[in-house]
Amino acid sequence: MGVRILFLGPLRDIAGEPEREVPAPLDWAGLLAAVGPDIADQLREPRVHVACGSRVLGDKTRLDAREGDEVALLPPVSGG
Amino acid sequence: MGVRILFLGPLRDIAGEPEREVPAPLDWAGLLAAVGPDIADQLREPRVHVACGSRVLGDKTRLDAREGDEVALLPPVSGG
Amino acid sequence: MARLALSTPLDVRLLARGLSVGEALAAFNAAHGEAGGIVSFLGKVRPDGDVRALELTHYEPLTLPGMQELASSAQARFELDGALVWHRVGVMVPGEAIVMVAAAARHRRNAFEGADYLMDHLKSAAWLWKREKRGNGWHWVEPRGADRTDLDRWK
Amino acid sequence: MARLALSTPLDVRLLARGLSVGEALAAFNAAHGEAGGIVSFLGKVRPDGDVRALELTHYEPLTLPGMQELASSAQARFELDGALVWHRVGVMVPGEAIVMVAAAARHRRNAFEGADYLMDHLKSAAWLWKREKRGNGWHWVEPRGADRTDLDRWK
Repeated sequence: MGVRILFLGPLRDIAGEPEREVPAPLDWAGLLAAVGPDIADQLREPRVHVACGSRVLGDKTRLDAREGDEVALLPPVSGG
Repeated sequence: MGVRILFLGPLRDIAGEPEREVPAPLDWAGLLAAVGPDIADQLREPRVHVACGSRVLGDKTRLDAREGDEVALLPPVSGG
Repeated sequence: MARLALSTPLDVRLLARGLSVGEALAAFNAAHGEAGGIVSFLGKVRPDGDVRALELTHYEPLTLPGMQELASSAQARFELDGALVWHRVGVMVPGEAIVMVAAAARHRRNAFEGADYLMDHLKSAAWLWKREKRGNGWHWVEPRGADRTDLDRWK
Repeated sequence: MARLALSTPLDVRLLARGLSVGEALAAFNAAHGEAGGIVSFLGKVRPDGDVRALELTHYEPLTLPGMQELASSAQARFELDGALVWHRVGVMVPGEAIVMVAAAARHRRNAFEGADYLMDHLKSAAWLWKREKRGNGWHWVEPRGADRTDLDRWK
């Protein structure tokens, strides 16, 4: 089943799809390679966060997603 | 019918009555004499206001109440 | 829910009996459909120590006109779409509503400040006198220093 | 009016459908009978220019837990008796409610600050993404600089 990457908010439009399945394991370099250059550029911005297994990573470059994990890419929020 | 003096809030308890009728006309000195020494002391405090004919007087010492006027003595408020 | 008829943009009332806060907010919301933000404040009698009841007295020729002027000044100052300013008079028991204000504005900061301003002024600048019934009888409530300080924030 | 059952002291919800603001405030008021002051904020879709609809998306595993943490932190910081934090998700049209918060406290200053704090954080620190449908299609809403500044007030 690999790792499921979720594109939230505007990243969904850039990705052209809400989610993508990639092989496990997945680290930061693997993530940047898997999402394509446009999303990778976004991910390098400090205001874009990454969650793995329902937890927002304090340091996203230490991503270590395993088989079955969900990795959510979180652009800046705009609620209320 | 003279002038009706109204005692608002805690002044009512000091006066021992909600209102009092006195002969017209009524000026500041007349008011102080009409209400008794305890209320007169209160009236001299800057935070106690006087209204005449539904208007709060900017300078209460210039009170000039005529026949039929209502003079309201307004202690500090405590609403909300 | 029965729909209250509110006057717009300002609805200012002295109420001799209880108020339904849910209906008031629902009606205010309906009356200001284009507002981006609505802030309401509800003040209630607190069951403090041995307070059994609270009485608010007013002076008819001054109190309501003063509240209407206050609502107008809040509307102008904070560019409110509308305001609701309701105050109870008479005797109330703990848990009962004493005052309700609401402010509708395009942006939330204005709605918050409008409601805050209305309350600070009702507390220390409306012609209302409050006394409390405790175990040993009725006592007039002195204006608090904090209310004075709150009012000075708007000067 | 049918009485909503609220959880106390904190009632935090993501709503897929419309909310009744009157019922929410009435229930919150009933749930906090001993509070001296209750402040509510209601945010609605503004009929701005050619905005026809607005969509809010969330991320299930983060959004609601984050709102629950926010409510807890507001409760602790402002000594609230309770808080209500409701946010719509999905598609809304102008005039519809997007968000409602309420804060109950012993004193009104705490209730005002609690509601204000909740809104500032929902605006810029909750896991929600907003897009607007205009005449020429859907557009994602960028976070506003003002929201960022509002948030910094609490640091």
